[in-house]
Amino acid sequence: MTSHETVEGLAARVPDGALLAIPPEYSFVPMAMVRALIRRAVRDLHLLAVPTGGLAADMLIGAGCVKTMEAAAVSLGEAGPAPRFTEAVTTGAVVMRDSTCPAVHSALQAAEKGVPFMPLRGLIGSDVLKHRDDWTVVDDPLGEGGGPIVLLPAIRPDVAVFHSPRADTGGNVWVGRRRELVTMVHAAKTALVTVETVQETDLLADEATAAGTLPALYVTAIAEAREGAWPLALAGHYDADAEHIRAYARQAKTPEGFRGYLDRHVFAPAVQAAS
Amino acid sequence: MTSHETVEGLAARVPDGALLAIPPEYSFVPMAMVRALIRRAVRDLHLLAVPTGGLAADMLIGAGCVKTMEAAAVSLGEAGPAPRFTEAVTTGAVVMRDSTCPAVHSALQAAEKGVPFMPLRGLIGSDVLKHRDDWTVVDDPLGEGGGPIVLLPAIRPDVAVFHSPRADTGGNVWVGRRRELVTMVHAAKTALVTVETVQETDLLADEATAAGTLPALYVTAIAEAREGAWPLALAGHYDADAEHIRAYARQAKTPEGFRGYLDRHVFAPAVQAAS
Amino acid sequence: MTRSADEFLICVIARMLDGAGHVAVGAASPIPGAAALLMRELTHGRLLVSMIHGRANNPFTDGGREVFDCAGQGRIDVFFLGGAQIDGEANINLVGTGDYPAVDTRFPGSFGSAYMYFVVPKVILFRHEHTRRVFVPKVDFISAPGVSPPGVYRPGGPKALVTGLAVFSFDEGRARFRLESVHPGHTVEEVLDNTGFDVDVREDVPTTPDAEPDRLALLRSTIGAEVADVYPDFAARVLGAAAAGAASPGAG
Amino acid sequence: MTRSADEFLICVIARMLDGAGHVAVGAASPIPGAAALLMRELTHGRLLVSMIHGRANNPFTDGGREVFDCAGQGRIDVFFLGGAQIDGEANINLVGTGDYPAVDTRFPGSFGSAYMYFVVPKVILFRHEHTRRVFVPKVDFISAPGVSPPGVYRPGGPKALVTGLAVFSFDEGRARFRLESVHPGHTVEEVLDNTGFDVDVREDVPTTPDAEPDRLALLRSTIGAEVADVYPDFAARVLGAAAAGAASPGAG
Repeated sequence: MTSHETVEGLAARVPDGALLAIPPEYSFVPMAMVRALIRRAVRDLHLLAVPTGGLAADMLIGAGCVKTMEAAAVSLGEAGPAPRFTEAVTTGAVVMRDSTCPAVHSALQAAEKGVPFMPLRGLIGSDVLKHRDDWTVVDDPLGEGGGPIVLLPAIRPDVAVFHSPRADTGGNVWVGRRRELVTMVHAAKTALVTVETVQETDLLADEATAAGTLPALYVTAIAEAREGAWPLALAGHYDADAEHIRAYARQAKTPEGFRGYLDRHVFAPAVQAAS
Repeated sequence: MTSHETVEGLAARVPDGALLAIPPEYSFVPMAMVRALIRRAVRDLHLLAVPTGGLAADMLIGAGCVKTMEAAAVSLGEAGPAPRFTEAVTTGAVVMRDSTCPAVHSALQAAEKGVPFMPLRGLIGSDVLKHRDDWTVVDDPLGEGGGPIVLLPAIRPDVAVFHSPRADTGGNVWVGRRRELVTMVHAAKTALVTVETVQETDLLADEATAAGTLPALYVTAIAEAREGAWPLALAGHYDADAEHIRAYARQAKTPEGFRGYLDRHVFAPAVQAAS
Repeated sequence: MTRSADEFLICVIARMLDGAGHVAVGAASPIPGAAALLMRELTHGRLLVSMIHGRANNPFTDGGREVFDCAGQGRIDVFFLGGAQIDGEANINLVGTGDYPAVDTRFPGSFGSAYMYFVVPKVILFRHEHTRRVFVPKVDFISAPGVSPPGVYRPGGPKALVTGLAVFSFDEGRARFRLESVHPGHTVEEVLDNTGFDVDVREDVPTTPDAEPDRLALLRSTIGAEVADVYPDFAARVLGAAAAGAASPGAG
Repeated sequence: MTRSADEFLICVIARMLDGAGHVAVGAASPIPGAAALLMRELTHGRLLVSMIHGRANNPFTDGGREVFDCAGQGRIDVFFLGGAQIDGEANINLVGTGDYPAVDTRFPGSFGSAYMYFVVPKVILFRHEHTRRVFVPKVDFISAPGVSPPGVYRPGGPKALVTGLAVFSFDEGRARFRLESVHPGHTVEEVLDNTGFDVDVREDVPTTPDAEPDRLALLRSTIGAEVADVYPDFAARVLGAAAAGAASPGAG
C-alpha cells in the first residue's frame, strides 16, 4: 500500500547510485523533491530525463549529485542553455549518454511491457547511435526486406519521481494527459510522488477522473508539497516563475553563482521549514 | 477534419474485404454500427477483436460478413459460447487466427509506433505460436543470453470502430480509461465512431476531460447513435441488457433462430428507422 | 453451517492466497474472484485484488493491455487459469478438441494464457469438473504449456490445481502433479479414477479442510455484493447476492 | 508596412506550408510555430497545427511519445528542425562542436531529430544565423543524417532550408542544396560567401517575395496571442503580443 510521508522522507528513499527518472520541463517536475535530494546530498545518480531535462537536471548536476545523464536534450527552454549541465558535460565531470526523444519513450515502454528491447525506426547514420554501445542494429529479423533497424534495450529506472496536483488517500495520483509519467512509473521499480494536496475522494470512483489517474499499485510513497513544481509551471494550476528561471540561468553560469542560488533557495532554513 | 454523418453512412465507409478492428465486450462496442454493417451486407471482412470478441463478432459472422477472424477468444461471457462463431469455426466457414490477448495489444502498438514488429515474452511451446506463420521466433538479438523471443508483426487495421458516450463538434471523442481504443485507432488507417451525443464544449479545453479524450486528428467520421452499444453495456451510462443477450444466445444456436433474430432486431423497419 | 460446493471451493482457493501481495482475476472466474475478495477482506486490504473486467475492484486505467504489462513488470503474484482440457504436464487447452484447426468442439480461445502462464509466479489452475474428459493424457491443443525447456524466459508457471474433488501441487522440475488433499466426501481412488494422467500421491492424503464458518458468513454478506459487480449471474445463483446489474458480459 | 526580419521569415515559411494537412512544431521553434498558426488561419483551419508543448493548439493526450508515434503512423506532413551546425549533405548537429564526447561547445542535444528527420515527409530546416560557423563543410556530430543509403527505411527527410539570407531546396538523390531565392537586400555572393559548403545555384536566382501586408496584419493581431501561449518571450519581443504567462520553458 502507498505510504504517506514528508518530502524529506521521500528523498531519503532515493539511494546513492540510483537510476532516477525525471519528467520533462512541461510535465509535473518535482522541484521540491529535487531540492530535498540536494539537501540529502544524494550522490552518483544515473539521471534519466524522460525524454529531456531542464532545471531539475541542471540543479542536480550542479550540486554534484549526478554521475551519468541520459537525455535527448537538456536546456532551460526560453531561458537558454542549462549552465551547470553544459559545464559538467564539457569538462567531463558528468558522463552524457546522448539519446533521442522517441528512444527514451520506447526503452521505457519496453520495461513497461516486460520485454527486453523495442525496435525503433530512424537513428541509422546518426552519431547518437554510433556512440550508444547498448543499442543494437539488426537486419530486418522478419526477413521481409524491411532493412536494418535499431533495437533499444529496456530501461528500468530504480526510482521515478514527479509532482502532481493531487492524490487521494488511497494513493491514486492524478496525471491527466501527462501519460509519459504513466509509462515512466510502470517501467520503474519504485515511484515517489509529491502532490499539491491529498483528497478524500477516490480518483478511481468516477470514470471521468479515473481516465487521468495513475493507480496506487504503482506508487510507493506520496508526500504533500505545496507549489512543489515551483519555479516551474504545474499545468492548469500555476504558471512558471519565468523571472526566477531567468535569474537562475544567469546566476548558475558560474559555480559560485550557483552555490549562492542553492544557499538562498535550497539550503536556507526558511526554505526547509516550508518544504 | 472529422466528418459528421449517419450510422448508415459510416457503415458505407467500410469496404468489403477490410481488416476491421472491434473493441472487446467491456469496452464501447458499436452495436448500432454492427447492425448497419449487416444491413449493408459487408462481405469478406478480416475481423480483429481487440483482443477478444463477443456479440458483435458473433453477429457479423452469423450474417456472413466475415472471412477470417483474429482474436484471443470469442464468447458471450456469462451468456455462454458465441454460437455463430463456434459453428463457423467448426465447419471451416470462417478461418480462425487464434491469438492471445497481449499479442493483439502488442501488434497494434507496433503499428501505433510505426515499427514493423514488437517482441513478446511467453508463447514459446504454445500451439497458438505453432499455428501462426506470421510470428517469428528469434534468439535474443541483443546477444545477452535472454533466450528465444517471439516477434509479432505490426497489425494495421483498415478501419477501427467503437461507440462512445460523447464527442464534441470538433470531432474529439471521449474514451475515458478504455485506452485499448486509443491504440486501436492510432494503429488503424481510418476510425469510425458512433456516439450517444455530440456536445458543443471542446473536450480538449479542460485538462480533466482532455485526459480521457481521443483527439479528432485520428477520427475519420462520427455519427450519433442513441443507445448505440445496446444490448451491451456502455460503462457509466447504461447496463447490459442481460436478458436480451441470453435470448440471443439461445436463438442463435441455429441458423434459423439467428435469422429470426436478425429479422426482428436488425432488419425490421422500426429498427432501421430508429438507427 | 451448510455450504455449497462452490462456497467450499472459494474457501479452498482463498487459503492459497495467504501471503500474496497482488492477485489478478480474469473474466469467467467467479470462484477465484470471490476467493480473492474474501482474502482481501481477511487481510484488511493488504492483498490487492484486481478484477480485470469489473468496474469496481479494477484499478487499471491504461486500457486492456495494462494487466499484461503489469504482469510483465512482475507486479502480479497470483493469477488463475482453467482449461477445457488439462494434461499431466499442466498443459492447458482453451481452444478446442480434435485436430486443430479442424476442431470437433470449439471453446472460446486462449485469452491471455499463452503469456500469463509464463510470467505470473503463482498460477493456480482451477477446474470444477474433475473427469477424464477434462484431465486427459495429452491436450489436443496447447494454449499454454505447463513447463518450458531451459533457456526460455519463464519466471512464472503453475503451482497448484484445484478441482471439484481434490487439490494438487505441481512440480515444475519433474513436470508432474502431486495429489495433496481430497475434498470431504471423496476418496483418493475416486480422484485417480477420474484423472486421465499419472500423478504423484503424497502419503496419507489428508482431507481438504472444510469451509471456515466465519469466512462463509463473510462470503454471504460483504463479498457477495462485490462479486455481483463482475459476475452478477454467479453471485445471484451461488451467493444469493442481488445482481448489481452493473456488469457487462466480460471476455478477454 | 515595415516588418521585422522575424516577421519576414514567418511569412516565408508560411508559404511552404501551402497544401499540407498536418504540421507539428516542437519546442524552441517560435518562427515556424508562428508560420504554422498563420497558415492555419489562412486555410480556415484546414491545416492542423500541433504545438507539441503548448497547452492550446496541442491535441495530444497520450503523453510525450504521441507526436513521435503520430509521425511514425505517417500522420504528420511537415516538421521543422534546426542545427547548431548544418552541412552540405543536410546533416544536422544539435549536440556540440569538437571531438565528441570531449566537446568544445555543448548544445542541448538531439531532441527527436534522429527519428523525425527519417519519418516526416517534409522536414524544413530553419536557422536564422547564416554564417560559416553554422553552415560547415562537415558537422562535428551527426544528430541526424540528411540522406540515408538504399535499404534504410526513410519515408521522410529534408526538403528545404530557410535562413536569414536565403531559401534553399534539397535534392535527396544528389545530397545537395540548391539556392532558390535570396532575401530582399542580400545577394547571391553574400549567401555563398557565408556558406561553408558547395551548393547548386538556380539560374537567375530571384528575390524571396516579401511579407504580404495582410498576413503581417494577421500576425500582429490574432496569431500573436496564440504564439504567446507557447513562446511568451518571443511573442512579446517580436510580435508585440502580451505574454500569456501560461507557458513553461518547454524542451524536448
